[in-house]
Amino acid sequence: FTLKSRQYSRLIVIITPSLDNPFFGQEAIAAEARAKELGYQTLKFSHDDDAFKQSSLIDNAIARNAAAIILDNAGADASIAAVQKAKSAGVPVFLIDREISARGIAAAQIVSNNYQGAMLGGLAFAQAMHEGGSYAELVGKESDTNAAIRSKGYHEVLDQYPGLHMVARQSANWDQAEAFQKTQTILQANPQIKGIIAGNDTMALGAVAALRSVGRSDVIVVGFDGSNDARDAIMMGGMAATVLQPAHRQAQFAVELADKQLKTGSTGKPEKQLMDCILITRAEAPMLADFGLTQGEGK
Amino acid sequence: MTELIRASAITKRYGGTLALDAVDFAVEAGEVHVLIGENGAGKSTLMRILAGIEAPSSGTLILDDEVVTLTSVRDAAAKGIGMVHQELNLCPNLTVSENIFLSHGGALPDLASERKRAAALMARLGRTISADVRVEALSVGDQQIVEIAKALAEECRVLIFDEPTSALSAAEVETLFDVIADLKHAGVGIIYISHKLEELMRIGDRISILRNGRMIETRAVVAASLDWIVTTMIGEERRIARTESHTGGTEILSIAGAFNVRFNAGEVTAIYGLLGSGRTTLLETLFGARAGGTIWLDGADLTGRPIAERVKHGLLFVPEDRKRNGLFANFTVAANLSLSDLSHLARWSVIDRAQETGQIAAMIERLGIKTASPDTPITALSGGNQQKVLIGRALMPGPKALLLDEPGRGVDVGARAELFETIRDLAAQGLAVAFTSSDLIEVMNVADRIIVLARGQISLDMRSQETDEKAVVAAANRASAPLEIA
Amino acid sequence: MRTLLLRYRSIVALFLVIALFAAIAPNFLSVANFMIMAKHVAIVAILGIGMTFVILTGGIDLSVGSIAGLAGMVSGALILNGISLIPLGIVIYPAIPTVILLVLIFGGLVGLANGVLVAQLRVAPFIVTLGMLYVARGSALLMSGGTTFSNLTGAPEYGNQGFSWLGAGQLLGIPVPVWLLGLAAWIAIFTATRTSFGRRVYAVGGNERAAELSGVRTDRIKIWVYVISGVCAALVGMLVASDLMSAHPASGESFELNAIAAVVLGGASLKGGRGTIGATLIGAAVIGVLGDGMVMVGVSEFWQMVIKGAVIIAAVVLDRLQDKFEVML
Amino acid sequence: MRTLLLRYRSIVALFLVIALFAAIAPNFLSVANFMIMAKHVAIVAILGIGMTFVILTGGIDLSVGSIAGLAGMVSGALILNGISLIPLGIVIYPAIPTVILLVLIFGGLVGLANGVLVAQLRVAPFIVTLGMLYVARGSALLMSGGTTFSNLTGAPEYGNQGFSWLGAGQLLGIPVPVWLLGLAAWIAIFTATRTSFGRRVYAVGGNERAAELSGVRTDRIKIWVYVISGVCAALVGMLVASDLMSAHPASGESFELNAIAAVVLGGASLKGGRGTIGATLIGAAVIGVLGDGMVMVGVSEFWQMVIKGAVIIAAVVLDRLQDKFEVML
Ligand SMILES: Nc1ncnc2c1ncn2[C@@H]1O[C@H](COP(=O)(O)OP(=O)(O)OP(=O)(O)O)[C@@H](O)[C@H]1O
Ligand SMILES: Nc1ncnc2c1ncn2[C@@H]1O[C@H](COP(=O)(O)OP(=O)(O)OP(=O)(O)O)[C@@H](O)[C@H]1O
Ligand SMILES: [Mg+2]
Ligand SMILES: [Mg+2]
Repeated sequence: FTLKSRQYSRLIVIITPSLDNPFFGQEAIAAEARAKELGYQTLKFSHDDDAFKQSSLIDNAIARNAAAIILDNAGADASIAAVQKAKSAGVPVFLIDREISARGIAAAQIVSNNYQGAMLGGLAFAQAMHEGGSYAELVGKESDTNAAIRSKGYHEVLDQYPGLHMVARQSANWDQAEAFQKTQTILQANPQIKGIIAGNDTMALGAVAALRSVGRSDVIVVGFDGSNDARDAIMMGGMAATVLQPAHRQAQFAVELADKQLKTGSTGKPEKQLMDCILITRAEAPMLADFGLTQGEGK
Repeated sequence: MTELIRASAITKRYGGTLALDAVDFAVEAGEVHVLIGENGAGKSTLMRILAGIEAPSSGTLILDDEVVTLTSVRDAAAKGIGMVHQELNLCPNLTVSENIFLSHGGALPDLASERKRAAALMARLGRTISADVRVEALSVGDQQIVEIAKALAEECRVLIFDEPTSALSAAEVETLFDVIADLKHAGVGIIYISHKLEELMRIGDRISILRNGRMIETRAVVAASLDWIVTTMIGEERRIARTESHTGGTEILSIAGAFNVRFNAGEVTAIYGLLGSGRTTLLETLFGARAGGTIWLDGADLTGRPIAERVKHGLLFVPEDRKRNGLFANFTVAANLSLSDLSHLARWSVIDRAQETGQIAAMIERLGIKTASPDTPITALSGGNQQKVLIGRALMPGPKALLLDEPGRGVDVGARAELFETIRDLAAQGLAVAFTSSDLIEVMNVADRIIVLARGQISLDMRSQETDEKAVVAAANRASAPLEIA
Repeated sequence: MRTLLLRYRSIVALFLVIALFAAIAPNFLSVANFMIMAKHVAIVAILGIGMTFVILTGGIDLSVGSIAGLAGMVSGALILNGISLIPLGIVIYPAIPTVILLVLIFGGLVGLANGVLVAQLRVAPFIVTLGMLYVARGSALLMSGGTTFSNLTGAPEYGNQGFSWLGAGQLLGIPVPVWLLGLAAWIAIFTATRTSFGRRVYAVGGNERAAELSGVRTDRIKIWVYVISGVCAALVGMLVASDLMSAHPASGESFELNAIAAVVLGGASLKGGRGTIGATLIGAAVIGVLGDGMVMVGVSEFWQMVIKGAVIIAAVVLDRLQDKFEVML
Repeated sequence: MRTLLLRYRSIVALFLVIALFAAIAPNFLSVANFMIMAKHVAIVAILGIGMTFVILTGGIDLSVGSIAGLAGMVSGALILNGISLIPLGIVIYPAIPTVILLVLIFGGLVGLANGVLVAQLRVAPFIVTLGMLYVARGSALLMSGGTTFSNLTGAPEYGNQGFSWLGAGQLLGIPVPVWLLGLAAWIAIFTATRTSFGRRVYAVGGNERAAELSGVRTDRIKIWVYVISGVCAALVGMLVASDLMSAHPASGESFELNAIAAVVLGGASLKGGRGTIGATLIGAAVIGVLGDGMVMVGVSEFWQMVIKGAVIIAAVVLDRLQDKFEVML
């Protein structure tokens, strides 16, 4: 009987890292909108990149008898136990944005290829720097998986250019104000830098503000995510490029797969699906809105 | 004479305790109205109501023939009522002058003139305390002077003194009495509370006696005798009788270095001296609360050992500032009593409750502590009974030597007689007891032996029957102290 | 009497919260959900027990969240990397009970450092533990360079399997963390109410100088309460790591605020000397149930924050109003 | 004399930190870098000034970071959306000076709520401001649904341009935030040392009961210190938003810890009654310079945390050792 009642559950729980970051906020909004269109109820929560909080949110989702969980997880390894728990309780989990390092547990993993995206960003950065000069790197919160992956992707490319020298590497914890202050200070120690590459757009925008505050317009800034604010900065020349993760599409796709699985018992797709990131420069910027490209990005 | 303020049928309840029961009390312009009663009689409670600190449960206050409600201390002060509190109420981190003028001045006080006025007040009270010194650096006695100065600065019409002299020396008491006489002439109505009967007889115009929250009688001081006061207060005569002095037994406690003294088993030693003469310093050094000196207790070298070890060896201490250094406001009477004895009451550090309850009941009985039950919060007891609890705590572990700093302070005559009887009994059981006191009669009557301190040094150390009041006072006032030992 | 009232208040709060969610959240009253909530409450409650001892002495321990995070990392390192005895060139993989013991000792040692700074060097507890908050968190991050220790399943050849039992296991149908909470609570209540140590903890919080003059070794008492708090934090760190089967250096962030809130909701005074373990447990239950209930009902993240803050304040305000009311009677 | 020594200690710490980084960080001693560090210090110091008043009364204000975040959002909303008078159907866009004034008043009102709860309802400051920390942060997130208010440049047609001057402007070659810090510091020092309000703040912290019995309206004093702290927090929130030209609801997180650390490094006692504004300023400088210096030298985030924690503890420990040493002399 319990199994039967679960079949009638129309609740989709959406869990993302934080709701105050535009990227994750958009992810949650997109998933919610699609789920509502398909006739589901939704609940949105954030785990603040805290695997334990994520685990207890999943507990709550199970207790609420959710039909499915859409999850942007809190760590490739730290999330396995929680996803397994949901699976054992009969609640399929659809991962978006980030993968986990185990197969066969999640119903689907629709993953942004952060590494590939970071290599795109790194390449654009190197070209804008004319393959030479010193630069600084602003890393995200270093205990977050994505901070490390993106940094690795950047360096995969940048370290191949003998002319590029990283003179400073600081974590700004994904935060704009912190990136602002740290950039100001880095500029004091290293006035010669020609570029700043940041792990997300929020930090990149902090760096842009810091550069503006000291009247430097010659420094190349590259970010990651593809937020609307980054788009505006690119169009105004403050930033050189960012990397779009197709958050919007990804989240909607996950909901569609969940719907299919609930109706037919299978998603009909392989578990893991990498979605490549897209480089956004001045040319692409006008088409960017809410983490999707208006052209060629149909629903 | 004009009546300044009258309390009419004032009743005050604290939960189940009836602290005041339909009390009538009044003070006239230019009189000193002394108020007396046993510990817990309700004196301080009545005064707190007159000074606007607490509201009565029922009854009225009449000020200048008008019924008033005092909503706060400020309200009372604005109507000319000031009070010197029984417990010291100063801000230790502020200077003397800042304390005195704390509630004065507009937004931008004139600091220079305040300092000048503070210095003048100190001079008037006969002390040379700098206006700029922080109160925390002053001795208890000096702090009491500041407390008095603070009340004088208010320029009140009614001034209440709740045991102002408990920490003052004889000379300072004299100066205070002069000040009171001045105020009296200026038409101020004064209410004066003390347990020192001689003081009351000297300065009082009228005397009122409270017993168990009820006003027993008010009469002119000239029509009152000491005997009458004592019997009215406590119902029967109980005064400290001079006892035969014992010769001490074996030496139990000794200190060498900063001070050189030995204390013997079975002997009561009184430590006398003027304000700031170093009595507290001596006791605290013995107890290890202050560094210095080589200390032996019953054959064990305790020099430099922590307090806890001294307690374990049977050396116990009752501090003079009971609110700050003695009481646990979060504990019941019972838990306050047993704290020093826990190591005996506990096996494998688990407390034997039956044993604890029994011993606590016995101690309450032995010291005659007035409490509704052992589980009453300590804060609900009167000052004197709180003091008894502290002494009880020190007695619980069965000490070899007991150091009492001003044990009689704030304790009424009857209780004090019991207290010192207890002290004598303890000595008779082989305990060495040393207590400090500023009361000469107490010292002469209770002690087997008297030590006098002057300016931080011992100026006299004799058996009590070998000396007399005159010699003791002379020793206490000695400028530089050549030792006088029998 | 006073104590009874205090407990009464937090129990009322707890029943109100439970009744509210039972009415509006589907499945809230199921046994399965209560088991889940009990596990979540256990985390807050175990930290709250250690915190109660600290707060009873008039101190505070801001470092428990960081210690929990660090302890989780240490347990992860012990399971994955073992202890390498460099001079001998061998690596020992301790069995899980040994790992647990070592980590508890480790937590106690960090607490000891807090305690010594507070008691011997007389640095304000707020400062010591604020500093330790940073030091422990930084150390946790340094241990792995910021990454997660994952797959703490152990290996049969090292004989160190079974770590998951601690956080995810069950005994007679009840989760192991709940058993551990029960055990910790029983020990703590006994210690606080029946032993001379407990009495002295209250004495130190009530009047430290008086306690000293009554022969209490206040230094030792103060050191011990931080040790207790450190051990509780280490236990919580392992419960979290075991439940997730991985140790993350950022885990335990802001746990200290929940633990303090639980103690205070229970009615303890931050000035020391007043409060009980039992009341803290109820305070922890209020926080845990409130958090889980709001999630189940679907209150938005932002409102959850506002409501949590308001409940913390409101509970204590109600307490004060009750006091005033009583005085008036 | 004692006060002198206290100041002396934090000044020594400051010079040590400066000397250290001057030796190892290139360009550290440049005027431009000092200007930037002064701006960073101003953030901590302005919060520290408000916090000093609160701590002098024996309280604490954990909500300043959240109030700063919320105030930034309010200023952003006022600039972007104006004030809509719904019944009249019109929207007013206040000029920047009015915006600043409104936000400062807003901060004061949040502080007032803290103060009333602390003073009138006698809830422990730690609890009140812990609750307010959540309430204010949740409200900041609710204001925008979690997103950032960006492009706070204002519009010429609304006459509300120039917000960037507050955080990024200069006057006589010195950044505006530094001028504001100077102004705030001067007012605060004058208030603390020369007015009866200041004296009563110290009295409340020294012995609240005595102050009360002396006729000081302790309630009012306590309310006012939280209002001051709220106003300081609002100013900081606007400085941050103005500097970035955008307001983020999560900004200001854990600012309260830096502010408290600054006050304590300055030598104030968390028990109240002891401490000076001047010393807090130096404490803030130590924290700011240490943070910037470590970034310039390139210390990793993890070590930065460990070092910051260790410095907080070490400074206070040194103070205690100095005390002991003095007593021995
Ligand atoms: N705040 C209080 N709560 C409960 N009971 C109180 C309180 N204050 C006083 N009492 C009780 O009221 C009675 C009168 O106390 P009060 O302090 O007025 O006595 P007192 O005459 O001043 O005694 P002492 O000479 O010892 O100072 C005592 O029984 C005391 O226990
Ligand atoms: N903490 C302190 N700081 C500075 N001076 C002190 C301190 N304690 C005591 N003194 C000074 O040492 C001297 C001896 O003080 P002590 O308290 O021992 O005297 P006392 O005879 O017990 O006086 P009292 O009647 O006040 O109890 C006094 O001059 C006092 O001012
Ligand atoms: Mg009295
Ligand atoms: Mg003395």
